[in-house]
Amino acid sequence: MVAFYSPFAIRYSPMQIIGQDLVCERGGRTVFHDVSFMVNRHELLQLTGPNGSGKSSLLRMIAGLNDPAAGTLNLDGGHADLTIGQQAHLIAHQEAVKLALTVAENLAFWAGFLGGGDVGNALAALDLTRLAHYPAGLLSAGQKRRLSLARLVLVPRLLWLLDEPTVGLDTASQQRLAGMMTEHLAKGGMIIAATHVALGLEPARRLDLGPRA
Amino acid sequence: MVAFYSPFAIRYSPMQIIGQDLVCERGGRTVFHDVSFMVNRHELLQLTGPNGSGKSSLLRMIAGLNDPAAGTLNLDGGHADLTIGQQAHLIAHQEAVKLALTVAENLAFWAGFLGGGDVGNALAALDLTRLAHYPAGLLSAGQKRRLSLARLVLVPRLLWLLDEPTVGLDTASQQRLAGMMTEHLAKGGMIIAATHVALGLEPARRLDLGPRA
Amino acid sequence: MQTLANPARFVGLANAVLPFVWVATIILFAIGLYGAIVTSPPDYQQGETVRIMFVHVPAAWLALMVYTVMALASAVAIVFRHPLADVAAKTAAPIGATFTFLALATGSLWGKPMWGAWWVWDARLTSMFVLFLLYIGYMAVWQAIDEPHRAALVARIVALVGFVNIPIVKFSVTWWNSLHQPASVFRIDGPTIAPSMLWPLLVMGLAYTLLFLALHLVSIRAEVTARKIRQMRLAEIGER
Amino acid sequence: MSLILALIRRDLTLAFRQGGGVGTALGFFLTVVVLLPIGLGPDQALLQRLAPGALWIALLLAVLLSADRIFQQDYEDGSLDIMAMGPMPLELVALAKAIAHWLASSLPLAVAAPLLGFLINLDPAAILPLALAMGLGSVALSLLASIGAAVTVGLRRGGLLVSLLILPLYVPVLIFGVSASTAPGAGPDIATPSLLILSAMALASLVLSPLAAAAALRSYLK
Amino acid sequence: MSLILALIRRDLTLAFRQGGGVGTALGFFLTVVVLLPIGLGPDQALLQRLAPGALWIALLLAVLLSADRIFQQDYEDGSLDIMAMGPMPLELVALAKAIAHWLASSLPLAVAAPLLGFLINLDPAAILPLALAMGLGSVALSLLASIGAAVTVGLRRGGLLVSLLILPLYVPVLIFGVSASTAPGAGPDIATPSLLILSAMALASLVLSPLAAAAALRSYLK
Ligand code: HEM
Ligand SMILES: Nc1ncnc2c1ncn2[C@@H]1O[C@H](COP(=O)(O)OP(=O)(O)OP(=O)(O)O)[C@@H](O)[C@H]1O
Ligand SMILES: Nc1ncnc2c1ncn2[C@@H]1O[C@H](COP(=O)(O)OP(=O)(O)OP(=O)(O)O)[C@@H](O)[C@H]1O
Ligand SMILES: [Mg+2]
Ligand SMILES: [Mg+2]
Repeated sequence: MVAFYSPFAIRYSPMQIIGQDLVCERGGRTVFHDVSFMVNRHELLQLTGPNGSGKSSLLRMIAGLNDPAAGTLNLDGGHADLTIGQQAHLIAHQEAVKLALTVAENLAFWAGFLGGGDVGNALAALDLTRLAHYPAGLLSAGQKRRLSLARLVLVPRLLWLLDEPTVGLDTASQQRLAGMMTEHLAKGGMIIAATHVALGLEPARRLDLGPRA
Repeated sequence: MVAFYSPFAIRYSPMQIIGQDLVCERGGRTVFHDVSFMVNRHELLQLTGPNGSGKSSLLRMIAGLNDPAAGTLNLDGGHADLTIGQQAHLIAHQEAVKLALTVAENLAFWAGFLGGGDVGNALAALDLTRLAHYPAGLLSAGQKRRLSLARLVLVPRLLWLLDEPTVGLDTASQQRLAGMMTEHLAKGGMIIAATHVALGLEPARRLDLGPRA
Repeated sequence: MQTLANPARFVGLANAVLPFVWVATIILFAIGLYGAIVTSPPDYQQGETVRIMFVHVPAAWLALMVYTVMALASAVAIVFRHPLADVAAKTAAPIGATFTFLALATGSLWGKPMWGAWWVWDARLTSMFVLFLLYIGYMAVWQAIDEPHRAALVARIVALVGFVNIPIVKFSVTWWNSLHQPASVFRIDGPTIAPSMLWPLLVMGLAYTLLFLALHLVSIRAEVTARKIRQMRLAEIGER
Repeated sequence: MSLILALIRRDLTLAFRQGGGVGTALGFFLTVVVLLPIGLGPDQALLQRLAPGALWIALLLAVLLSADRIFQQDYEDGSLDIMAMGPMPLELVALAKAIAHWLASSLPLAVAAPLLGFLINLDPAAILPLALAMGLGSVALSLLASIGAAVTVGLRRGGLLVSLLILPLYVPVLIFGVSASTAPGAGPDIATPSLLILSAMALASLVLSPLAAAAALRSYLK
Repeated sequence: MSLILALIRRDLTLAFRQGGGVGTALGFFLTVVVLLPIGLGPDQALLQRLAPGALWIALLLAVLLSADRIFQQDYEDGSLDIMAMGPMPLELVALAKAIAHWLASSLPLAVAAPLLGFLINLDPAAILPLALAMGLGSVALSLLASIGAAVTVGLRRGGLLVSLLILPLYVPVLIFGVSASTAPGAGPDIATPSLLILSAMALASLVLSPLAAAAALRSYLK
């Protein structure tokens, strides 16, 4: 079963994600073109750019949900049998939270589906333990966002694709997220994060998607 | 028809919104209690507090959408025949944008429903003119947020209730929003804004909803 | 009013009254059944099957009455915002649905010898069936909305809107020509039924009513307790 | 008044732009009409007798199917919050949206039904009474559906619950609708009283539905 | 395999928690069964003849009504994106969700139908064949519905479009379902071949539906 692999198994081997000359088309319109980037292990790539410049589109493209209109995307040194998406977490604007399930049930499902993980641990990491048996439909905006972020801790994956991850988080949670990211990088993970605000840790690389307003 | 009134007609008369000993209950649980505040004309009240402390709930309460479990809410010196909600704009997490309509059609509908307003003007204020005939379903997260904020400019109203208004906005738009807020206050308006980040202008008053996490 | 307004007081009151209600229910059933089975004669047309009447008719009456109670309680809840009124309406529904089912089932049993079919789609039967559906729908609303407060607001509307059906059930036999018996007890010109059958029927009606009262009190009490527990659990989560 | 019109106009635009509105409603209707002879057997005379009833049932189901979302989207995207704050009473909002639903979904069906009738051997003499009865009945159907839609707006899978709640209210409409749709001379002349009762039901729901729907909506906005 | 089970378990939990799942589906079914005699007239013999067909049509519509959201919610809240990235092929996701739909919505209906049959004078001898045919047929219905649900998942008002797309696929199920549901001896013995054909259809849709549904879903995620 492909689900049970350890993303950090080959700990010291180098890995990189390389995007070359990527072109994104959405609804028949070119959103960006000739975007190239590279991320190594231990590195955070921070995506910036005005609204509509294609940050979310690029993250989805890396996750394998959109096909690039041109250009190539490769994970060198990664798990050969898996797509990039299968080695990545995507935290998008939509939170993938089931309102009718409790907080714990939401995570338990993803743990089962994504191949095992410690729910209690993930809840604690985002200070949701107290809300574990609360229906997710009753959560506030920031609490729901935290539930979505808990997936990062739940199942270890090599690459984190974060689309404006700090949105709605209170100060304490922003710091907690920054801590999680630092730790992930330290373990040898990679992060690509789109954001309009500071993330609380210094990115190793930056990519600005240009001048569109 | 109540819709056509000028919120700034009685320009120099004093007005205040006063909330006293408000108690908020949601789902049978007390979210906050004994919250009191006051906002005068020309003033911005900044609501802060950790996730789940009840910022969004308080804004909805002021808008008249939730009933307070106890306490009173008054707009002294306001339009006597109108509820507070009818003199206020609420920009909430949900954006009230119809994805099947174009950007301009969305605003045109609200202009008609809320009692007249200049669509072109509102589009320009949020730099959406270029996207006017674009279906709102194709907008990026920040663009959609801007469309929602355009309602503020579209129809003049005395009180702005803003729930994390900067979420998703790029730097230029954040500045534009700060400019709009400054102008609204200068004209004699009032603003109550919940936020976890800096808004780009100094609040006259602050209300912290306490220690809940 | 103030006494009843307090759910805790109500529970006390219910505890005090319930034993008497139960005893009265049992006695009335005993008398009613004695009259129904022993003293009342077999019908000259229907023979012994007429005895189904003593189960069927009171059940049908109660089906209508309980919905009326529900609608009234909902109206009270809207006007006076009395928390117990919603509980009363909510807990009446399953009991009313049971009576409705009983009326449907016994009527159907009775229909086979009388009309030669278990079921016909005439106005009385159809509207009664619709009543059953309304009970189910009303209960589904409570079940579908997690928050009791919100569920109450919605359920009130459903109960009141559905009340339209009650006069339709009651007068369906008058308005449309129907296979079903027209009213013979509660009519303006007095009952048209033999006294030897009438009194056991009325006693049974009373017994059913008391049975409803007893069951209703029990389930209101249970609901009040359940809410208290829920409140405590939520407060526990809310403790931060 | 202009606010009501603005709302109706918007809802019509949305109905026509999303998922085809009228087109898909008609399609569904057509398909039900096709299924009936398959399910019930191809006997001509029988079909002719069943035609008005079958058309009415199809109309009812189609309205119901399209109705469960009268308020859903506006509730989910926050538009309803703003409408509840705005200058127009929520009762009028509910009324306007029910009218828009009638114009976009029910009325086209009521117009098309008699024409589709030929597929299932509708008696030509019954076309006019059927059209009249459906025109009137569909008003009541849309308005009653708006109650159901409002009552279930906060529920994720309200689609079926709405049927359960509203179908009982539809039963009288169906009964009188079918009896008003018989060809003249086909039975005792009950068409006219039935038509009158249908009108009464349409009027009553015109008054009561907005009240009930607005009350239900308010309880969800709380 | 455990992933499939996790998904099925979740979908069942959601179905039971939201809007009552089985309960409301049954309610709808019940109500359609009520409408038919009202619309078509209370003639006993006629109803008995029409009963199996009417029950089948009701089953079809109930499945259809509950089906349009098999993928909708997961699409809207982003869960489907994550599933598409995840370790399980989208085909299996589609299959698991169709199975969950069958368990939560179609199967209970297929079990209840013969019991409700007595309301419309179903011939008691027809109960067993009907139950068998519906048990088999409902598999095909749920799976085919999942295609329709996937094809319309990105559309806001897919509810009617899905009917339009899927009803044609349902027609063969209906034809053979009805003919498999006749009481033994009521006609030439076509029940057994019809049952075989129904099984074949269930199997075919078991293989083809997940492929079609996954392809449709992928095109929306793009
Ligand atoms: C499933 C089938 C039936 C249903 C749903 C049904 C329903 C009802 C209802 C709702 C009432 C109460 C009427 C009122 O309070 O005005 C009633 C009363 C009654 N039913 Fe039935 N019924 C059914 C079958 C029958 C049959 C087969 C008989 C006998 C031939 C019968 C005889 C009566 C009588 C005698 C009354 C009392 C009428 C009166 O005194 O007001 N019912 N039934
Ligand atoms: N489904 C879609 N179909 C067609 N065009 C789309 C679609 N989604 C987004 N777009 C367009 O693609 C462009 C990029 O969108 P994207 O969401 O990637 O921007 P972004 O950089 O994430 O912006 P933001 O900072 O506002 O989130 C936008 O101009 C948008 O209008
Ligand atoms: N519909 C609801 N029913 C019951 N409880 C709710 C509901 N909505 C929110 N709550 C609860 O009310 C509390 C306050 O929520 P609210 O959305 O007002 O918080 P907030 O301060 O805006 O948080 P955030 O910063 O995350 O947006 C939360 O604990 C939440 O769980
Ligand atoms: Mg984005
Ligand atoms: Mg909030």
